[in-house]
Amino acid sequence: MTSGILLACGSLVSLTGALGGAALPRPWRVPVSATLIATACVVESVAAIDVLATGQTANWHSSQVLPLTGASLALTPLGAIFVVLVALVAVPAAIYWIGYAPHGMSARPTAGSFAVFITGLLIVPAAASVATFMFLWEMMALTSLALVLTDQGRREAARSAGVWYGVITHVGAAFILAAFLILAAHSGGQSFTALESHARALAPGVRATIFLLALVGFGSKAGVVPFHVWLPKAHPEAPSPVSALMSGAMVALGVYGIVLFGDVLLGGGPVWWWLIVLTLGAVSALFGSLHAANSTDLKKLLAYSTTDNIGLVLLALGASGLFSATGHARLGALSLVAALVLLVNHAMFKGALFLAAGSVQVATGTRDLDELGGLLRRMPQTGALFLVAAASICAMPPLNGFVGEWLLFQSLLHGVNLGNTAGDIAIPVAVAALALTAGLTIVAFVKATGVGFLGRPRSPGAEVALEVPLSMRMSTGLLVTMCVVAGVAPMVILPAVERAVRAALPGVGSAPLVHGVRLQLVSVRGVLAPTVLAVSLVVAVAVVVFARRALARRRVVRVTEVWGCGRELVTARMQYTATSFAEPVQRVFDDVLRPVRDIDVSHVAESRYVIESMSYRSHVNDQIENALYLPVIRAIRRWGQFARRLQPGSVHRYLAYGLVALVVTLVVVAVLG
Amino acid sequence: MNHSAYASLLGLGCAAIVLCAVVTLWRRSLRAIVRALAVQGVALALVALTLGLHGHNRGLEIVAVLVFVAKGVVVPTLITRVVRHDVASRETQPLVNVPASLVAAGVLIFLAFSASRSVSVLASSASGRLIPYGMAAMLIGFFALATRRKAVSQIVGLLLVDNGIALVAFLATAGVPLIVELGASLDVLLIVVVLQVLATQMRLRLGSLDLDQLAELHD
Amino acid sequence: MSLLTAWRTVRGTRRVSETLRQNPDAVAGPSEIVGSLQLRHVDAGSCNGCELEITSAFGPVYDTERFGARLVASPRHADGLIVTGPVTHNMVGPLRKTLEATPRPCVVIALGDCARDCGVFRGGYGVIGAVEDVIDVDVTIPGCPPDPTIIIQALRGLTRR
Amino acid sequence: MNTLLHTMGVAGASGLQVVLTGAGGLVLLGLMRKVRARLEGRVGAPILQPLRDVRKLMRKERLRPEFATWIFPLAPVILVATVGVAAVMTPLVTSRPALSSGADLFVVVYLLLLGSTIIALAGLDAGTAFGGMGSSRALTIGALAEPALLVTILALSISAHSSNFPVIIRATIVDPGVIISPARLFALAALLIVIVAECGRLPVDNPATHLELTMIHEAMILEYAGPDLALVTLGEAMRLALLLGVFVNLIVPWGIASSTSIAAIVLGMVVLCAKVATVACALSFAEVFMAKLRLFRLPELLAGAFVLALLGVVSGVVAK
Repeated sequence: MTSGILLACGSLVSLTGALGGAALPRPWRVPVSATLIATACVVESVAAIDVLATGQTANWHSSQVLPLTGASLALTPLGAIFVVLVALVAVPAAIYWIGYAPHGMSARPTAGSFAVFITGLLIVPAAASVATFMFLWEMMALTSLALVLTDQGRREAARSAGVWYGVITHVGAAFILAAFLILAAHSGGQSFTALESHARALAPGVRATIFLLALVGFGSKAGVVPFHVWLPKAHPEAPSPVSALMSGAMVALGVYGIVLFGDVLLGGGPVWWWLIVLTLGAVSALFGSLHAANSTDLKKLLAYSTTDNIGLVLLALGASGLFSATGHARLGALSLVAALVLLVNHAMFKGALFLAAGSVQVATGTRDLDELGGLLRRMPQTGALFLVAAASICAMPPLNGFVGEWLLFQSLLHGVNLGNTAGDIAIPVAVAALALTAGLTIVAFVKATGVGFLGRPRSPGAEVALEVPLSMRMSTGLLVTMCVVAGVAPMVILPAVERAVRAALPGVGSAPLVHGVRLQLVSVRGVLAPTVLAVSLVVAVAVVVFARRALARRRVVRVTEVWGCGRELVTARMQYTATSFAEPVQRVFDDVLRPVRDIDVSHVAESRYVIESMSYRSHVNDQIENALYLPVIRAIRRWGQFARRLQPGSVHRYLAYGLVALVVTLVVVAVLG
Repeated sequence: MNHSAYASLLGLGCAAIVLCAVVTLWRRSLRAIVRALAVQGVALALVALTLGLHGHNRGLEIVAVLVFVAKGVVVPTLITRVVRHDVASRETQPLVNVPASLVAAGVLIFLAFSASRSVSVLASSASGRLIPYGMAAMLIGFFALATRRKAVSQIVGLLLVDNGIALVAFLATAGVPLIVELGASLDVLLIVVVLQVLATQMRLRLGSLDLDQLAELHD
Repeated sequence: MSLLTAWRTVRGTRRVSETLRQNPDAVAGPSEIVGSLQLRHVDAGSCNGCELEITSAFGPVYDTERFGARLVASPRHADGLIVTGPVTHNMVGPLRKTLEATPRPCVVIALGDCARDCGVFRGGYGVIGAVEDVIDVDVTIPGCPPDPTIIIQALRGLTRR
Repeated sequence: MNTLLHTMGVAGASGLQVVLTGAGGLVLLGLMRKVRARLEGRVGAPILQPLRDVRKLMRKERLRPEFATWIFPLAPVILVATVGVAAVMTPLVTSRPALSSGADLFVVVYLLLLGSTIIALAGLDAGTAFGGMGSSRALTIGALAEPALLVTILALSISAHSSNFPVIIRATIVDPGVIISPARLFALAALLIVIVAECGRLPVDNPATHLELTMIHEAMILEYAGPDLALVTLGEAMRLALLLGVFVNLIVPWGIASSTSIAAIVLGMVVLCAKVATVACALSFAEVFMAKLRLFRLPELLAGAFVLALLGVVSGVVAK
């Protein structure tokens, strides 16, 4: 009960933050608002942690808040883990905001929307009825849309991103609503408990329809291929704290929706549902990582990598459903644990990466990797934080990304040869997809770190970059610290995740893994000792450093020019750029990426053997956008042209339409009557 | 021959057959491809011999010898002759490039294994469980047939299909009647001879063995 | 069958390296490089005669590698420079830069008459001077071009093998 | 007292493994060069030459390129440290080394990956063209080798129901028939190709090349000098030795010490050295007949390895 009150209090505080944001004068607006948001997050997480600790659902109902239906909230352990996840990103994002606000995020509408957006994110996982859920979902969607459009006055790209995001998110919401409505129509109630109790008795066809509608709806929010197109447009254009929240938290809520429908409301489904989920996951992971490896815009790279990470989560989710459907509940639970751990990890490192990318943008005025370079010396702290977060997303031990991928790999490994033909094909393919994704992610993030932060500055902006304000560094540091802690000591988060999984899959029985200092899987052989691994790595590094120092005869390190084969002039332009770095990958995957390459050679007037200038451009377009969305857009445009002819602005024509309509109606009545 | 040695030999033989099929997609040099085919013929003979020895089936042992002579020696030698005269004896530009072919081969292997799973699980014998290998070799042969340009690679593809079918037959029924196998082998031999003649003609007229050039013959 | 041909060739090739018995006189050099000497070659304006001899000194017949000396790709990996030819105007800077890029201790070997005293190019319009005029030289190998055995003698003197 | 002895034995064996991969790895490099030289008709450098090279490099001056950051000196340390930790936990000399309960093949692979990734990052640190070129190529190859590698691990762990390396080794010793099963053979073939790719041996990369434009690994470390270069060389040699050790223990696991007695460990060491040396000689022998593949032919090689690994998985599933 207390958690229920906390839940309500949290939202109240958060909404106050929104009001504060809108009302207060400029110097006070952001700090007060951010503090209130952070407080709300802490209050909500306390409620969520209470739920996770006791396993008791926290309820709160009010008929005063939403007209007609009333609002009802119920925080289950599954929802609670998502509340914690949101809070993990929202608190740093709010702190970051304090430093970031002068760069175009201090206007009243923006500040207000930001607070409402976070409120929406925090409470969506607690929604316990269709009306409440859809209301909060839309609140979250609309405010995030407003935030994406923050820069629309100055940048054409932001406007276009807003249109893409707005359309896809609302079509997605329509799918979700349809799924809910079908379910509610068959259940005779709109609370989730009512839906849940009636859903199992439905005909398989209806259940499948509901699941597929929900999958499309929530998949579009989660940025799953082929609904990912808004991510690489909206995430880069949104202000960085918003990108961090959208990518770390909002996208995760899309996955929450799929788990909610697939595992909780519908209570699992046949194998083919989960094969679809798994396939979508594998395709998203590969597609996202491939495009991330080929992006030169830092935030676009991060956005594509979100598609990649969510792909891995869906891979785990699909495997989980597959195992549960074939009667391996324990293994199914393990995969779901892997999915949630991947998701929580993603919130941490992707949040940190987006915040650090925002700092880079603030400091240099650009996000284009081909114009960055040398930032680790200009911005040592932000650079180091980005480096650690990047290592984490590359699943480097002993950071948190590694634990997630290990869990996923183990669950897949033990899922081979369960006797289901489809599963036997799916699992090795999933492992291959996981591996190639991991490799391409490393390419993408070594590129981002190496080209962006190492080497020499490639533009004047990067040359004069200065370290960002403390609040921005601190908040990024907070997330990076979480990455390290969750990697070295995953037992900090695993019990909570496990509680959530057992609540979502009540048939599991005992826990799928034992988590002490060693992470031990139950009923299958698999052990990981992350803490020991971390300690031994640190010891080994210390030993090697000591050995190098002890054995070396000459202690002084001489600083020299870089070796350029004796050239007199070695400039920053001779470095590899992000484009050239990705070129081998681009060539290997030529058939998938279909890059557009232009070479312009202009000769001097006197002779065509002497070249005056040469320019080379290469651009990778999103082939799914080209093949799937552009035809639709073109068709809509044609239809629009047609509709325009119906609207000439002549009063007579409109009256004639009315007359025709009346006549047709009468004819119909006459014929039928 | 004790049972575990028999099972291992059989498994290795089948694995070698699939491996050779993969190698034909992997390599570009036609000589290497033909060599892989020869090894595959020998492996097929080995499988037949193992089955024959284990089941005390004299007919199968004779078939093994015949397979060895026909598929391991005669056919590869004939094809090698064609290759030797071809100046550019490389499969330079297959319709599907090599990495993609290999990934496709992986998919086909999976398909073969899952499609014949129902069959092979039912056949509880050591040999019955290996049927998927034969299917895989056959499918890869078909793929080679569909995507390779050179006449020689086409012949090899056809022979891969034939070897795959032969393997399935050996494993499924522990031996086709001798006469059927002889007939099939003769057919194949005939095809090879005809193709060799055709290839020689093609080279004389067109100067290469690229099948795409045949498309230009219509005028 | 190309593999088989290759194998036959390999089998047909017995040891081709010449036996060099005579022990060299030690040359004064840093103690670090005893037994292991990596060299970066700098062509400061040579006619390529010396390059041919260097190539054959490190080739199979003379096989300097057995005495611990090896050519490397980067001066960062090197313990010494082999400089050939008189130093031309364009190569003064690169030569100095190469020396600077090499970690100490570093020996500089001026190889050939041109590197020693400009040889036939003395007084040429593009020539600055001998190697010694640009950087400090530790070892000089005379000859136009020097015989591989002489090169090996000098290098063995440094590695003391 | 007994447990103390046991712990000391385990620690000693693990320490021995690290020393073996370190010193042994360098000797291995020397051996491979020697075999190659002999086949080319040369006398070749002494087998101990790499040891001498590293000793000399340790005594030389340390250089730091003008624009390099702390990543540059840190990367070689991390390379050696990760391979060292991997060498502690991998069963090479003894089947139960320290930390072996967590010695997942996945963990070993990712430890090695951490080392190679940070070297690739360091390649970009100095801001030269060659460094970027090398790390871009190395990572592309690494990314393409990854699917083959993980699917190989999958294939190897099917028969033992675990990806824990000591468990796999022990299962293999109990049931040696696994070794000549198609699943294991396919997996080993794939693993060999991946090892060749990861260690930059022919035909993937030519470790002896002097031409910058054809370099992969060498280009990344073109800026390293002195003790840092010594560490890089050591780390690479250790990685080669470790991976070959893993490989030979999967083919012929016999001889590996299953107790902590000194005799068993010494025997394990001798047998391991013999096995690795044999495989290294064979590899080096094969290399003489090979030319380096063009960079854009490498996907073919690695896709082939991937198909082999997949064949390993399906064969493993069929065999059940």
